[in-house]
Amino acid sequence: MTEPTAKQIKDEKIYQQWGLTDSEYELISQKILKRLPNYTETGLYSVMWSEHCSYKNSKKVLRKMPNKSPRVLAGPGEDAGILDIGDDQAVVFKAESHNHPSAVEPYQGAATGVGGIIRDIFSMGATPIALLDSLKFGPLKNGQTKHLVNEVVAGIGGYGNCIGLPTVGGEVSFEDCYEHNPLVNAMCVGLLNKTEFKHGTASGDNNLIIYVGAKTGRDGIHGATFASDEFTDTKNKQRSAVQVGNPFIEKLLMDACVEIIEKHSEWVLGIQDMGAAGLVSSTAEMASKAGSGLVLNLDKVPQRETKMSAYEMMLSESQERMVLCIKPDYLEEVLNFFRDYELDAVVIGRVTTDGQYKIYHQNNLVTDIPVDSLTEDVPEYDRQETEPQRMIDDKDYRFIPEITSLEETWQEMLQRPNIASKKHFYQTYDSQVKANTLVRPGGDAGVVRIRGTKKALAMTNDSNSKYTYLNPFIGGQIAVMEAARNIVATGGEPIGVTDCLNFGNPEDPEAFYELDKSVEGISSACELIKTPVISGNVSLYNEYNEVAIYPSPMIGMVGLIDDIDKITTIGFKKADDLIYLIGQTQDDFNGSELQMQKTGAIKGDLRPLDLQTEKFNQDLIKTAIAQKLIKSCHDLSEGGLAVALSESAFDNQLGFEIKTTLTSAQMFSETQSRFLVTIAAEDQVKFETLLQTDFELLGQVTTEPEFVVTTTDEKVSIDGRQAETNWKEAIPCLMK
Amino acid sequence: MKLVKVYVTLKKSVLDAQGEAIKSAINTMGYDKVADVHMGKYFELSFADDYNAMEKDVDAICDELLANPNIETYRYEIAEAE
Amino acid sequence: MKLVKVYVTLKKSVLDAQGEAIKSAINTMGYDKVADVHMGKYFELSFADDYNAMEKDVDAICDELLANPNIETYRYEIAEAE
Amino acid sequence: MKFAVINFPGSNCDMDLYYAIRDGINEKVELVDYRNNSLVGFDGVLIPGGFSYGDYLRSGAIAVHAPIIKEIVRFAKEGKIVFGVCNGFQILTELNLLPGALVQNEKNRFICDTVDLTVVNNQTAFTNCYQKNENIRIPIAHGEGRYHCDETTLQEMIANGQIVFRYQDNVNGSVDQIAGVTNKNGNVLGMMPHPERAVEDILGSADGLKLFQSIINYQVKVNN
Ligand SMILES: Nc1ncnc2c1ncn2[C@@H]1O[C@H](COP(=O)(O)OP(=O)(O)O)[C@@H](O)[C@H]1O
Ligand SMILES: [Mg+2]
Repeated sequence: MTEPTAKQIKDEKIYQQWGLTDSEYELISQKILKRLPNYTETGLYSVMWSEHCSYKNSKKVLRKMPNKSPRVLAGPGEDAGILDIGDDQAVVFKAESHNHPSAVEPYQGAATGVGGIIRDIFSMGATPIALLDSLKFGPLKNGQTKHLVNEVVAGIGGYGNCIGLPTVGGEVSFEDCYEHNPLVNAMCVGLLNKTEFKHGTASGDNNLIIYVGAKTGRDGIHGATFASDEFTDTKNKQRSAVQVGNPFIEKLLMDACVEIIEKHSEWVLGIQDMGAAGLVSSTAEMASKAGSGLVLNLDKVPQRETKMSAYEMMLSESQERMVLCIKPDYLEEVLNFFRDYELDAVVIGRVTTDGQYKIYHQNNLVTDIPVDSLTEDVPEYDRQETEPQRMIDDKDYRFIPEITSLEETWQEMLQRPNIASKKHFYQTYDSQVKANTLVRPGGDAGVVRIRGTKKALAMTNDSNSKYTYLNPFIGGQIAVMEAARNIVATGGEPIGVTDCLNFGNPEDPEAFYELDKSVEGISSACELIKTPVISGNVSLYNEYNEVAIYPSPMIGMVGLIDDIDKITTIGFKKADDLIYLIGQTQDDFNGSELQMQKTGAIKGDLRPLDLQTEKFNQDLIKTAIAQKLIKSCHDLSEGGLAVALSESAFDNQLGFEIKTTLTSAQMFSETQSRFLVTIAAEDQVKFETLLQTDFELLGQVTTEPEFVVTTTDEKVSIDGRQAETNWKEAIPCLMK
Repeated sequence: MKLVKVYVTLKKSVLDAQGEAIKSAINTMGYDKVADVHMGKYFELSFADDYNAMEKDVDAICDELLANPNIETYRYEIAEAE
Repeated sequence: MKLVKVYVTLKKSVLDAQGEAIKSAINTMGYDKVADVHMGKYFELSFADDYNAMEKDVDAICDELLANPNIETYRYEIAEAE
Repeated sequence: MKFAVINFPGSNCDMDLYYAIRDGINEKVELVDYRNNSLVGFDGVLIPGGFSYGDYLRSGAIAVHAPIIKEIVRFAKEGKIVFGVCNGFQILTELNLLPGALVQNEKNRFICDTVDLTVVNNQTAFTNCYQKNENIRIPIAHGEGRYHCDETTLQEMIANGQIVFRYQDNVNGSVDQIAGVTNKNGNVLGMMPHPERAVEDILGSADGLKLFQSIINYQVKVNN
């Protein structure tokens, strides 16, 4: 294979195939280098200046998000964000999307998504303690989708189970728009046993750059490169743009990296994982952050395949690899340390002071460019935005459902895939390994204790793209608040947020509007409850045949539980406990699951979210939990009160008898800011004096699994056992 | 009755994590002449009858289910079932 | 260079859960002529050189590692590597 | 009593076992690397769950070639306590220290849940603190946990009282609902469920604690 010359790249505009625009190429050749970049160099710019690495389309928007709080030790810009949780401990977390790889190779795409996010956590020196996953697919109608779902779920479980991290929460939802563009987002949470950490930097003249982990192959190299046959040999078909994971190696790498930072901090100056754009992005970012230069010798890079070009090695996204910057004095110690873990570790370069990024391959200098030009000189784009036409058209539309049989609708709603139990999926994930999981999937938030303390961490993944589709700003607010309610209902104090912003093409003004407004909504909600956004990830261009997915921001939130005694779960505990609905219910049916069920589509605007009420209700729940008044607590989300009541009853096979001022339809309204709680009957007076908000005493828990419900329209008695079967079996049945 | 034997292997460029682990185990056991190990999947599909479109169907089954063309290649043999 | 191809399959007495799952997936996809599916493992071992004891070694590697005689059987072919 | 918890590359429940011994029953315990070739000074060996060597090839298949294995075999032969959980069970069957094999779950999927087990035999080194036929709730988490053995072996095991735990609901399709078995001698136990994850009420169950207490109980009797 012969590489095209610099001149060919320019004349034939080969850079365009790699995603660089004419003006970007001009900027590189005329302003930055003042010469034509060669093949390898053009490749480096093309990946480093891609949206994925540079955030050139989204940076301006991302700046809107709050990222400060007294707890923040590290925010966006590092591999993951860090929050102080007291007692010299800190929590580290981040979420990552792997949408495109999962569409192409669902098992490996999902698995390497999990692998990648775990590396982001341990590269901060933190011990990973839990995983979460947020998945969106097309409806479970055809074999292809079921296969895709099976493989994605198997990939997530395969990686997490093997490496030995509990998956304690997540979400799965189904909408038409994801049929050809599934969303696979994974989140990892880690614990740092001190409040200092290693930045991903490479500084200090002559300090060494060490490569650790799996060998480099041709996997994951910018797919577009291989699309053009001219530059590849005849074995093109033998190549693959798909990364394959090896959780076994990652386990060794994880244990080694955590140990080296914990026990031998003085050896290591900086550490970073090789994620997207592998070797180039990790090393260039490390050098650029430190204001240093770098010399790399690619002949030293452990290689799995033969005859790899510099371009291929630099861009490879082979998994399970890390880069360290160390002092030469400790070289022997470091190499021996990794050898003991049976990991490849080699010196591949050193730090310089001239700010240049120099790469040698087979004794040729194949790259010589300013480091900062890869990371700092990327143009930032200010995209146009316009309000989507559907929002203008449907502004005044209000969906008012008619319920002819409460019982029938109730049973049907429990079977809707978006509402039905997701146990079929999450039971394939080990949720208990490490023996620290106190609340497993199935409730509001997952809870993992911090061994040796009274503390625990609550965590959740939330998104409702139906809402963001109808109104990106309000939908963004709701995503944050829903996450917060899940944390609060579990007994936690929300302390921070990570996100995955899954959107369409930013060059489409309507799609950009969705991104921008969603972020504004997220920001305003985070400001209010003081949860800084400390890390996150952007995935744009999610579309198929030019039809974009719903705007789908995913919120990952972590909460601190200062005393494990406060942990509250959704399940009703015993008969005669009193059931309360906290918060006011209105006719919120636009974007609801009921609207989907009745009309097969969603339509109309959302009612503004009353942030003050939201906060008031959350604070109320926190207070009541702190006063030990609450026996069970569940936030209301899709399917409204009817679904929340059912789920709370299923947990311990109990029933309930209630009488409400709501209509039958309102049982399914999705008004925000509400909670369902139970308390012991003797605490009634004490509890009600706390309640300076809208609330309704609905009735009480009963022993028999029977749901006796009186609305303003009718009185029904619903078979709880049947309801539970419907809810539990809906997904296994569809997956058959 | 026809028996179709399908072999699915990873493309050469794709990391064969299992193969690597098995190779190093074999070497540790003292068989140092083994230079390389690859692991793949092996399927036996029995078809009730022979029919015209059988080969076309096997191709489709391999493409859509047994192998992922992005990372794997496959080959098969058709034999008479005993 | 020799290439040894090893096939490991479950004994007939052991339920092949993967095979069954694959069969029902194939049937769901509309290929109803597929009556039975079995899944096994396929290995390619490359030996640096041919040598006298090679077959003995392959037997040992299969017995001790590649197959579990409690549940599996194996067979192999030795070919010249390209 | 002093326990060794063996750490293979890819083991991931080693610390869970370690804490169950140290904090659950307050006995001595140490992690032992798979490259060691001596277990001198230990009274019992525990093989943790996880994915040794990635569980590539077959669960537990590669681990049986590690240096420490010789010592585990010695322990088993000498009648000392050997206990394998999940991947540890798979390793013990691959080693033929326990009969049978563990294969892909019947439904072909990994299952994580908490299940009801029956203590079939409470006259063993591992179960003497339980009642006979006691119902205990213990977590499971495995993809290859379906116990398989031939009919003769099964009958032999039944006759010898080697079947120690049965699933009440056959979650993975095991022969005769088997969840855990001992060797003939009764000093080696393997089980798929994770008693080390059930040693505190806040974890959802403390029913696993008695298993570890039983070992101590037994050892005290042997020593006297
Ligand atoms: N993919 C998944 N992985 C792990 N847990 C999941 C997954 N999907 C759903 N769950 C769990 O199922 C429960 C219900 O999920 P969901 O309906 O999304 O909850 P909520 O409406 O409270 O956010 C939660 O405990 C959640 O963590
Ligand atoms: Mg909830």
